[in-house]
Amino acid sequence: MTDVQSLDRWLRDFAEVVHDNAGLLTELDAAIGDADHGANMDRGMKAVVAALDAGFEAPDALLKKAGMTLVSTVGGASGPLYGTFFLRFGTALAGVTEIGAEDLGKALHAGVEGILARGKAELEDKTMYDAWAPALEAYDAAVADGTGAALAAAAAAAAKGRDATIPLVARKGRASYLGERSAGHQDPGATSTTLLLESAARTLS
Amino acid sequence: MTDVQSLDRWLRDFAEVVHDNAGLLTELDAAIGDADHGANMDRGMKAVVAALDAGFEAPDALLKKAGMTLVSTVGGASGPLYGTFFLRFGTALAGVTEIGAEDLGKALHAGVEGILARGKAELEDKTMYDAWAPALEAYDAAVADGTGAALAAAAAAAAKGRDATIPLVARKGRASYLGERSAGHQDPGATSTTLLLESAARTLS
Amino acid sequence: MSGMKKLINDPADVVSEALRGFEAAHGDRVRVDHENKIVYRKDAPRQGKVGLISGGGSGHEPMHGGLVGMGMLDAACAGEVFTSPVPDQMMAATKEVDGGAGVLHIVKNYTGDVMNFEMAAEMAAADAGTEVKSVVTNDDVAVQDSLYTAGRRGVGITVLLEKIAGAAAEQGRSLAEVADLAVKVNDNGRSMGMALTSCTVPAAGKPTFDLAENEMEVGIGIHGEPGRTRLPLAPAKEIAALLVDPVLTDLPYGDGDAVIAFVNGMGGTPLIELYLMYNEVKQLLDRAGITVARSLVGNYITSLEMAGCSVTLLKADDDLVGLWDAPVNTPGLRWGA
Amino acid sequence: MSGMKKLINDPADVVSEALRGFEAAHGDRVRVDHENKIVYRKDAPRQGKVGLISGGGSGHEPMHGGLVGMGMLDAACAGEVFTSPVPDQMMAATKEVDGGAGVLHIVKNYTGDVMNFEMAAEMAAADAGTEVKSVVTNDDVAVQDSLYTAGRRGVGITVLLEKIAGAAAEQGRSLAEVADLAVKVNDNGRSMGMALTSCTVPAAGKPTFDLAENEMEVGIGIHGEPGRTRLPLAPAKEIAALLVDPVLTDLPYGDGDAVIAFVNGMGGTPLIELYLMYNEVKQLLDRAGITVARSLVGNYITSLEMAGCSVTLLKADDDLVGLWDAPVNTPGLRWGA
Ligand SMILES: Nc1ncnc2c1ncn2[C@@H]1O[C@H](COP(=O)(O)OP(=O)(O)O)[C@@H](O)[C@H]1O
Ligand SMILES: Nc1ncnc2c1ncn2[C@@H]1O[C@H](COP(=O)(O)OP(=O)(O)O)[C@@H](O)[C@H]1O
Ligand SMILES: [Mg+2]
Ligand SMILES: [Mg+2]
Ligand SMILES: [Mg+2]
Ligand SMILES: [Mg+2]
Repeated sequence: MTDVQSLDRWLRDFAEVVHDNAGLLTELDAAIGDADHGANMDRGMKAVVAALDAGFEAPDALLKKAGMTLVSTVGGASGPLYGTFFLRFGTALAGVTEIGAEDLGKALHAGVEGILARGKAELEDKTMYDAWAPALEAYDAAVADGTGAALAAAAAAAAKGRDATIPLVARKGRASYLGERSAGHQDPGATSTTLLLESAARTLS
Repeated sequence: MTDVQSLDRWLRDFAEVVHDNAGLLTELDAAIGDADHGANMDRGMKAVVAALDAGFEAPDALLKKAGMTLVSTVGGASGPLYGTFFLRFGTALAGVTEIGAEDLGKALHAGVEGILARGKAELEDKTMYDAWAPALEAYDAAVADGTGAALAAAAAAAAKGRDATIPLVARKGRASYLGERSAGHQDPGATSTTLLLESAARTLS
Repeated sequence: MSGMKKLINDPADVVSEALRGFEAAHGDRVRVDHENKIVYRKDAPRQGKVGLISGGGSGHEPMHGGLVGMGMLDAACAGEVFTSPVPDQMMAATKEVDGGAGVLHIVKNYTGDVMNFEMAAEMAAADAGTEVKSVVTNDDVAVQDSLYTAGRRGVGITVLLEKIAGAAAEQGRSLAEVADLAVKVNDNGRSMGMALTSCTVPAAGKPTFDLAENEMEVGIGIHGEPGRTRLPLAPAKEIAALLVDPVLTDLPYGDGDAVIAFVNGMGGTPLIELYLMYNEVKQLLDRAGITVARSLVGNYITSLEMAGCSVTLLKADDDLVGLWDAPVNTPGLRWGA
Repeated sequence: MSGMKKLINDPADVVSEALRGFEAAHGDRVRVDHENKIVYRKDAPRQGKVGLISGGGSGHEPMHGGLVGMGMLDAACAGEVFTSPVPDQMMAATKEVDGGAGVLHIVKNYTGDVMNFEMAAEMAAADAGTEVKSVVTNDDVAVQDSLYTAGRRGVGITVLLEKIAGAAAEQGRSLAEVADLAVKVNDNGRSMGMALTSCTVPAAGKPTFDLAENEMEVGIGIHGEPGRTRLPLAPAKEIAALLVDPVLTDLPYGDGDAVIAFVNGMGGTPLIELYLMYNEVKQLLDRAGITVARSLVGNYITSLEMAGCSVTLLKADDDLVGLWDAPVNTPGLRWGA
């Protein structure tokens, strides 16, 4: 069962992972964007960790606070996108304290719908959605095996989706300005999304 | 005997030499100045050659025209200095058409006095005067052997003076701003002066 | 430190420290909310005047903070370097500059900027009931437009738009009128840019891309990103044609049109080269029968220390030229005051 | 092309082509004598007003051509890049701007500039009988002054002097008064500069010096020359101290003094860094008890595309501040008009 403690652990773990991978994320963004995705995510997750220190009783409050914090500190494309993800993710868990695999799945779907509502990405636009979409599918397929297994499947699928962004020509975000030249590079947002799900698979069960 | 034809040949020869050595002169100036001595001299001597095409009857008119042209086209420190040199050099030869070794020597002295009047350089200030001074001395010592021999001696002495600028700390011109850091570099103006005298030794006799 | 030669302290403090220096230098005309990283016109809000807000990532100076003042912006929200500001900033600025006549958001078309401004507008409407309109600039002809993509970038026209809309607001025009005018300026403006060098985002610590000594990037934006194509370095004359031709054909501008012509430096290119480029641009316009009603040459919408330039043309009628000529008093653009 | 990435055509044409672009962009305020490479205030000569002429090598833009106009210079003579102009130019300009009240030559202390201006003044006196006075700026504290050397370079103070003397001439002060004032400005001003990168003279085709990624040159002038010392790259805070300390001790400036503070970019350094530097400079001045009466931050006296900055302080009394505030309308500096 996922609860407010494990969510807290997840976000702290992700913050560390983002910090350790900030150079990588920025390098990927330098190739097809503006070289700030690592700094953006690192700044945002540091602020989230600081906000977590206040202590939260309920999962939805914690997740919405994380979302608000990301919206308020990240900026760029990833701020509203990850921010909206966590806001909707939290909203979907209102009233729940012990989160089962099914509920978690539904909330993940709600979060990703938020990303789509904000960013209007479609599959193969070469965005973080290319990691989220296969991840949700894999999660749903494995949900009967429990949260840990479903998240592990989701993380693995996200990694595949991330890798599959490499040959794509971007149609959304900054990378789209490069046209054909965006092909051959891995999308930074799909990379951070994969890190987020890998962190979840490690910390939630 | 030096006459208006041989002076014409000299300046045309020097123009070519300057053009071929513009890169070297600029490189020397880059080290302790502002990387323009080659371009300056090249621009000036091209203009002198164009002015020579008008044709001159008398040595003094030709030399004064060369001086005016240098003043009007070179700028920087070298423009007024070489310009004044040729103006005074020419003035000293007023009325002379067949110039003997003695007259040429006196005129060279007059020209260099012009350089001193303008630039107020002293020996070992690391300027073109460090090539001119030993050149005049050597010329005077060899004047009895005729123009050709005297100029050859002057050119050789100028080259020595030029080389002797290398260890000096500059006290005049741009190189002086570098203080101790100017030591270890050859002065560009002393280098162009040596080229001028070497050219004279080749073309005048 | 390899690859980064900058006059900075901790890369994380670049924006906040620059804003302190900016306020110290221009405290006669602006005030800065350092917590929210917002530059305000000193006498904001102006009662009865439409408030103009812009903002975006930092690293484009003088845009936007340097364009705050009489006759131009009322507030500019500064994001981190090349990172759009956050909704909280635009919300705070919207509230602060609302003089009762509504607020116009001037947004450059980048996914991040658009989303953050959108969230701010939603929140401001829900919250204080301030009337907010938005105009999104997208003048960059390097990017092919399409329904299925993020569309074109907002670049040079943003500077001209902020001047012209600012003058209209100063005249007392209504929010609807100022917003319509802003749309008109954007619709009549086109830009194209190129880079001779990359630039280094302070937090990244090394150049965003590598470019050989004999190469240039054509079709760049303003975030140090590579452009549409990499070409061999060329003389200014050819570069001018590479920039002007696609601009002229896109709108299209034609014989008899009058324009405001803007040759902009990317930050590391000195004025002597920008004037030389303007000479080339002017000759191309002469040849096309296009009159230059007004011109602007300088570093106004930059990409840190990137060397390069962009050309913006704005088809201009008498109204636009009149508004262009109206007094303006900002740190970055000033005349008639 | 190795080592030279510039928006130019033939290196030999850089100055003349840039002047054409400059005139096309600013023909409302200036006219250009292209043969002599002189930028004139459009309405020169002004009868009864002292004429102000400056000039120098090109590559320092906006100085001097961009400082021509109402309240500042009447003419600027442009030499080749980093090469002082020739006497013919200053003679022609002197004749042209003489409105009967005499002409002031503003000369930066470089051997070449001083000699060429001197020759021009001699010729102008012999020729037309125009009354000419000269002021030579030499504010650079990096260079030790001595009777036996070329002395200190003229750098940042030249910009402030041209503004202040220009305002005095505009007010109708006499040649003697304007010349005395110019000397006073120079005597009360001190500067120090540093470089993060070298620059490339177009005709030379490669950088004037090499500088490693972790090095900087301190005590530079404005001709891309190496400085007095090469030091490891340092944070802005330390660089500010390296520039401000020798300036403060040289005059000396002290507790209670008011200054005009000028943080100047060398051409390739973007505004965001210059404002950050100004923040550091301001703190150092605060600590020394020095009030900033007025400030100027930007690229005004540059060294082509060199990255770096200089700091100039001018001890200012009410007269100087009043003249600083007086209207000026040039392409590079404009307010109150
Ligand atoms: N419309 C969109 N929908 C979904 N994700 C997007 C969209 N636009 C951009 N992204 C994601 O955002 C990432 C870039 O984030 P970041 O670099 O932080 O912001 P910015 O592009 O504003 O600099 C991209 O790699 C991509 O995955
Ligand atoms: N006061 C002086 N007297 C004599 N020669 C000088 C003086 N100042 C400079 N020079 C000479 O001028 C040369 C530099 O010429 P150039 O590079 O063309 O001018 P600038 O220094 O103005 O760029 C120096 O190498 C030096 O020999
Ligand atoms: Mg990015
Ligand atoms: Mg030189
Ligand atoms: Mg960004
Ligand atoms: Mg020179």
